[in-house]
Amino acid sequence: MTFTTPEIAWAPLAPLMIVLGAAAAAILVESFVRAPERRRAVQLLLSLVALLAAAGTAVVQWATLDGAGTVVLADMVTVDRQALAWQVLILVFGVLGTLLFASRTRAGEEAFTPLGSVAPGSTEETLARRKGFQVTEVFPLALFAVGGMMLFTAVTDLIFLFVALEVFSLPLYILVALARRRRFLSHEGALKYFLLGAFSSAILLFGAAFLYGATGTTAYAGISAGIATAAGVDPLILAGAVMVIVGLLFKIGAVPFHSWTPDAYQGAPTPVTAFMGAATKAAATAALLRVVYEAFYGLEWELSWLIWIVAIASMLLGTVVALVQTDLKRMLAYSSVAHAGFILVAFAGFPDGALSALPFYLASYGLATMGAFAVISQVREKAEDGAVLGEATRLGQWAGLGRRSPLLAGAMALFLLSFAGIPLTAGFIGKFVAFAAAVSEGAWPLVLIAVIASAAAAFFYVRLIVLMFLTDVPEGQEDAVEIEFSPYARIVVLVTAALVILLGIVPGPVLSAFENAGVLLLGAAG
Amino acid sequence: MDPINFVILASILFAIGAAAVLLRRNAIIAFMGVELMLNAANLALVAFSRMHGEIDGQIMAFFVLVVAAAEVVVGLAIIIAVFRARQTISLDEPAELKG
Amino acid sequence: MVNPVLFWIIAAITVIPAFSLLFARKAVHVAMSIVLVMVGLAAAYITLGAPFLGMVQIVVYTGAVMMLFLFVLMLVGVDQREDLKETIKGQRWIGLFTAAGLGAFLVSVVGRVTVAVSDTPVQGDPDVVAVLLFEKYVLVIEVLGFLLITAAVGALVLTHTPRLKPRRTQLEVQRDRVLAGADPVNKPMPGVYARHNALDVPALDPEGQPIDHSVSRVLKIRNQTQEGVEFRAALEDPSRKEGDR
Amino acid sequence: MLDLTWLLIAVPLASAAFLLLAGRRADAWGHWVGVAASGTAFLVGLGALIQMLGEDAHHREHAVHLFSWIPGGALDLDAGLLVDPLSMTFVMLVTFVGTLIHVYSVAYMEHDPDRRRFFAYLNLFVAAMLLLVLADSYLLLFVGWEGVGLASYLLIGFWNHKPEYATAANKAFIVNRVGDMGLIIAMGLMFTYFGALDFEGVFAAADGASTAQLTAIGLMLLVAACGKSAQFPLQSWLGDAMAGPTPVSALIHAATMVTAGVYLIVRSAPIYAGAPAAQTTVAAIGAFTLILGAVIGMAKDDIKKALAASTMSQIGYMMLAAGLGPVGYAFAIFHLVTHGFFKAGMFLGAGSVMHGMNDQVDMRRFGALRTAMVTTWVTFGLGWLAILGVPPFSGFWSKDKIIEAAFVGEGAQPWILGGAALIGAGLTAFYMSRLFFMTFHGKARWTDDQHPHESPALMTVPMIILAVGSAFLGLFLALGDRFATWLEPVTGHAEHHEPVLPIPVIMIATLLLVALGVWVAWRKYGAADVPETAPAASLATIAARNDMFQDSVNRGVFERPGTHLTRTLVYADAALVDGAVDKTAGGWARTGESVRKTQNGQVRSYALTMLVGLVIVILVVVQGGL
Repeated sequence: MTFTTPEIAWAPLAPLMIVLGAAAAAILVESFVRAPERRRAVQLLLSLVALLAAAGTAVVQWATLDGAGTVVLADMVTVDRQALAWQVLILVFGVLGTLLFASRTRAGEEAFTPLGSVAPGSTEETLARRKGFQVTEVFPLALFAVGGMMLFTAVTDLIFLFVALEVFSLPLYILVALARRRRFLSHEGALKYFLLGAFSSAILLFGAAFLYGATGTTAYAGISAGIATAAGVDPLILAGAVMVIVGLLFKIGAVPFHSWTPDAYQGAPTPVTAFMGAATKAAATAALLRVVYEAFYGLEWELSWLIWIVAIASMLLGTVVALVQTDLKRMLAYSSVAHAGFILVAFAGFPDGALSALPFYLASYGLATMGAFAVISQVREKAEDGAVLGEATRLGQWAGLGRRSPLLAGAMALFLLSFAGIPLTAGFIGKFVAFAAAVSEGAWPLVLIAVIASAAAAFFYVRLIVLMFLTDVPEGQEDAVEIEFSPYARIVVLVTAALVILLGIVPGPVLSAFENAGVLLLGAAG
Repeated sequence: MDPINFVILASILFAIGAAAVLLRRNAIIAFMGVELMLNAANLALVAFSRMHGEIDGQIMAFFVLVVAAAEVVVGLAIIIAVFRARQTISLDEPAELKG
Repeated sequence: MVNPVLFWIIAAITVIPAFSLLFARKAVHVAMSIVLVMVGLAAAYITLGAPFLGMVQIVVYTGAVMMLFLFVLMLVGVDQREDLKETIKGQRWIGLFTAAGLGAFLVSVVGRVTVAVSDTPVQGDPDVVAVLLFEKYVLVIEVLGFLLITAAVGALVLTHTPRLKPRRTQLEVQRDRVLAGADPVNKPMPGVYARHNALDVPALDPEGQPIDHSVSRVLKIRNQTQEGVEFRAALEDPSRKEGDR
Repeated sequence: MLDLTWLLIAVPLASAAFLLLAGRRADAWGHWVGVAASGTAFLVGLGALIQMLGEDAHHREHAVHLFSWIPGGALDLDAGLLVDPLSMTFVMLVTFVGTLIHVYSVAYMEHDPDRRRFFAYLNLFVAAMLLLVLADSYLLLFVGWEGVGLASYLLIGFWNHKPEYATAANKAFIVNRVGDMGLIIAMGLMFTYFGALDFEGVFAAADGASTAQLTAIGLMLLVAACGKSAQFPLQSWLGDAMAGPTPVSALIHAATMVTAGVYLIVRSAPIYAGAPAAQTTVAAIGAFTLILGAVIGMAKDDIKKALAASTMSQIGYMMLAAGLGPVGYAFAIFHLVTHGFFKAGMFLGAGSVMHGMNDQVDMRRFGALRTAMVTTWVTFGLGWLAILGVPPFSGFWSKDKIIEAAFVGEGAQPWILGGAALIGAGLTAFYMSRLFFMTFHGKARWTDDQHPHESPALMTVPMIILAVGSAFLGLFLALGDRFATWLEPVTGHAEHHEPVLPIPVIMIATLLLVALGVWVAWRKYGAADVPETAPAASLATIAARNDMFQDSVNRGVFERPGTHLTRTLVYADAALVDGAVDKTAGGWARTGESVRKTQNGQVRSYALTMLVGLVIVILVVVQGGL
């Protein structure tokens, strides 16, 4: 065998390399900058610079893209406008998430435990807290996750898909376990998330093996060609395709692969929940779009069963269970399950429009999610002695928030209305374009269910708005809740609120940008 | 004998691994079940690789090996963290997040 | 094509130990069985023309991954037995049924298809694998590097405890001991030089007083001590010399 | 001025944003900013109207392009305004009445610490309402539609210190959501069938569409209209919405927002033109609601709820007219405008009464207020005459025309619709007179701590202006068919049809029924004493209490069937509609609770769920796909 140095088009991978390179550099920072406070500052700066630089590079690439895009190294990675659009979206979530990671309470507490390895409630924990320990590794871990997600949106090979899935999942498993308060819940969430995540990725891998067996390749293009030509292996292809899609549906959080969502959302530190909720769903949707449109497009009729069943189940279950939730983070988790269903609606019939509608949908959903959790991170329980505790996530604790902090409550109401798809918010346009895509392929019964589900979903969003604005603080509870002021979190609230309104009123420019993204370089869809 | 039989073997191992996740309370054993599922996928990949007369499948199995090793490290770290907090590795015990 | 005898041997040493995952009580037994499964899989790889992968499987899985599992098992208590009684209603039967159903279905799917078998098997020797790894799959290799960093960092974050208190010197330890009122050197040994060397007789201090705590606590509880009766008597009445007895 | 119509929306919206963000320091003068914003909108609208009047009748339709809204893809939609006589009519109504109510609110809300917020919401409402009527596409209309819903919701629950008010706000929201679903589904159908959502595109495509398609769209639009305009069976929220401050009831729940459904139907005329079945349904719903509202009005003792029932009934007239097609469109809008004036005026009058009576709303506690509140009495009285349809006051010109139009047609339809409209007129006369006499005439039934007094000028002046409008606007607009001609470019020219009865007969019958209603009401509530507590439910007791054999006409014509019908309908209203809402909500919650149990916290159960899911989908796909 002779070895020929592979030709790799590095330039299209620049944003990815910036992020992953910065993550590796940040690990070095961990070893060489000893003082926690300085290390934190360096990490934050490094993360923000890397993410913004990567976003800038991606935008420049968008502007100067040669033709439809570039295929890097024998079908492994495809960088086209679709990938760039998603990457920019994930980078935006990354920047906002990093700001949330860095936000602190007035008392100088961040959301993460001072030391992940000590038992909750032990003297060591107290000692570590007193000594000002900080797990600044969360920043590089977040960078790794962002890098993995960016890769996830661009890979065009099932094995690389599996690797990218793990690259972004592993940091998330760790991050979920690092909450400062309620660490038992945090551990529990991480354990569940990890075990089920590993379970689902094994399913995905087995599906990939089947597809490899049926078509002799793991490249999307090859699979697509294989589906068209291969004879006698149909069951293998179908079973493999279903298992791969199930692996991705797990990450999207669609029923019945959703069970991890509420537990991980509730257990994780709120900034991680925000980042995870927004970015994971976006990355998984991007990967699902790509694998469906580039590899499984020929299976449209067979897979439509799967899409319909899962979409309907997700919308109904997410909505119905969210109605009876009493914990805010859990309620939003179930709402995310319902949103997974709405996302899948756009897949019905594999319309071309989904390629441009879903990036917008996920942008609107992700921004509102980020903003909502940023608001949650600002509403804290207060002990009798005036010490500020963890987030007040019981719904009842939000009663009368509109009087205490009209701006925070107003922003929250805006995000909730956006989730509900009320006009003049980004969520309305998002739902509109997503459902319009499905209607264009004649999937109107599904859209009808989606419309009914989103109307029903409005109930529990509105219930919180009523609680915030139309209910008084319960007697004797006036001092039980404290409004925190963390500049970084406030910035996130402000930016996301502004974007949600902006995208709701003048979505034009962004929509047309995504319209350009709606062409896949290797699309079997054409 | 047709190498496809190894794929059948892989399917059986996959199902056993999945059953372990469903049935075992011990987190480490459940996790070993996941490892078995990954290895089953590897066996299928290698068998198909042999059938297609190319070694791409083996390379993929190689990658899976590395990924699985990394996953084991993180998984066991989480299990240890849970053990330190609760003094148990039973999966049934941490069940406060529900509903 | 594969030797059927070899196949059945491999099938036996993979599937049978694998069932320990479901039915063995002790986690260590499960781990050792899985080691056997991994070796069986390595044998399968070698049979299927992947000798390098087979070796790597043994090194990585039996040598590293399963050892790591055993290590953690030691950490959490190696002799933990698990009660196999099911606590969640219906979980066992539905679970077994579903898993068996999935297995049966996958087997039927595989059985239904015919995949052509290549007549020119390629041996996955290291040189062949290396070239492919670093030509076509070089990007994956590079990304895997980041995965391994993540894993290492993650493990450290979740398990490594740095020194929380400064290391104390011997001097500090001794000073604290003395300040706390402990004996400056050692606890005095029981027995009296040249008179008694029994463990049940308290030592005497320079003033001739018996030192009670020099006798083992256990003996006191059992009421088997001498409590230095005679020495106390001598102290109370200086006229009575020890030698008088 | 027409190019500046975007200011109509922008100015109140900016003012609302300013007031919400300004904080406490704007408390002292913020309300005047709100008044100024509304006033500015009125002036802009007036300028546009004058310019439009100067134009040739066939060039009065102007499209104002704002920006590209949803570009590309399956649907290319711009945000734009459609300024034509129909939308101008609404602009003038909304801004004029709106500004008056803003002024009124300055005094009415004087002692409320949150007055600034109140004005912010009012401005928000004005902006949203104007967006609704000016939008040039169904989608943009929907934005305004939701906007008015939101503003109404915020204003109903404005006094949030009372829990039942929050409940009322919630109920309004939920019922409106049902209506919204209708609009969303209608849009989905338009998009599916025609691939367009702008009025121009949809109406162009409607020409070639099948009757079935148009009927489906028309029915869904009707559902939307019923939700917004409190028509049967989605009427229940309007009464509860009276929990909001009275100026809100006047502006939103009488004059403007609740009439949006009528606007939607009239605007969608080209769709209904191809869907006679849907059109008839509109008329039937309108006719039924006008009777239902009137009957409910007879049973209510709460002055605001009685007025709300009256609103429901009057909108029933408008829907009836809109359901008659081109013959009725102009009269529907005409009645909408006159109703906007007299009903807003009466609500303000009710507010003035409450203002002087320590927020008492029970009419059985009023009486003989004409001496204490002369201005209120006179202005309210003009509104009363107007709604009765007494010539030459406004209501006569609009309502009589609707009754006449209802008698046009063939077969049984004109008799049913016309009959309903005719009887409705009599019922209206009865319950409105009952309300008027109970409040202003008879004996004083105040409690000791009440000292009725006239309201300040800031409140009475808007009432006077609206009263003048109630009196003469109808005559002014009806002369020479001015209003119908003005709307003709939008509603289309109506061929003249003869009603099944001669017009003078209808007119005389109407007036006779009205006179009868007034006379009965006078006998029962003006001349006789009104018990301070409502009579018990049993028919016999009522009859006994009301001098059983004295007034056989009363009992025979109104009371017995009236009471039965009233109680049945009110009961059905409470039990069926509210019950349906509650039951549905309860059912969802129960389902949620049971599904929630599957999330039992056990990770092994979760894995089992996933695996079962996998087996199901893989079986379905692989077996189904082969």
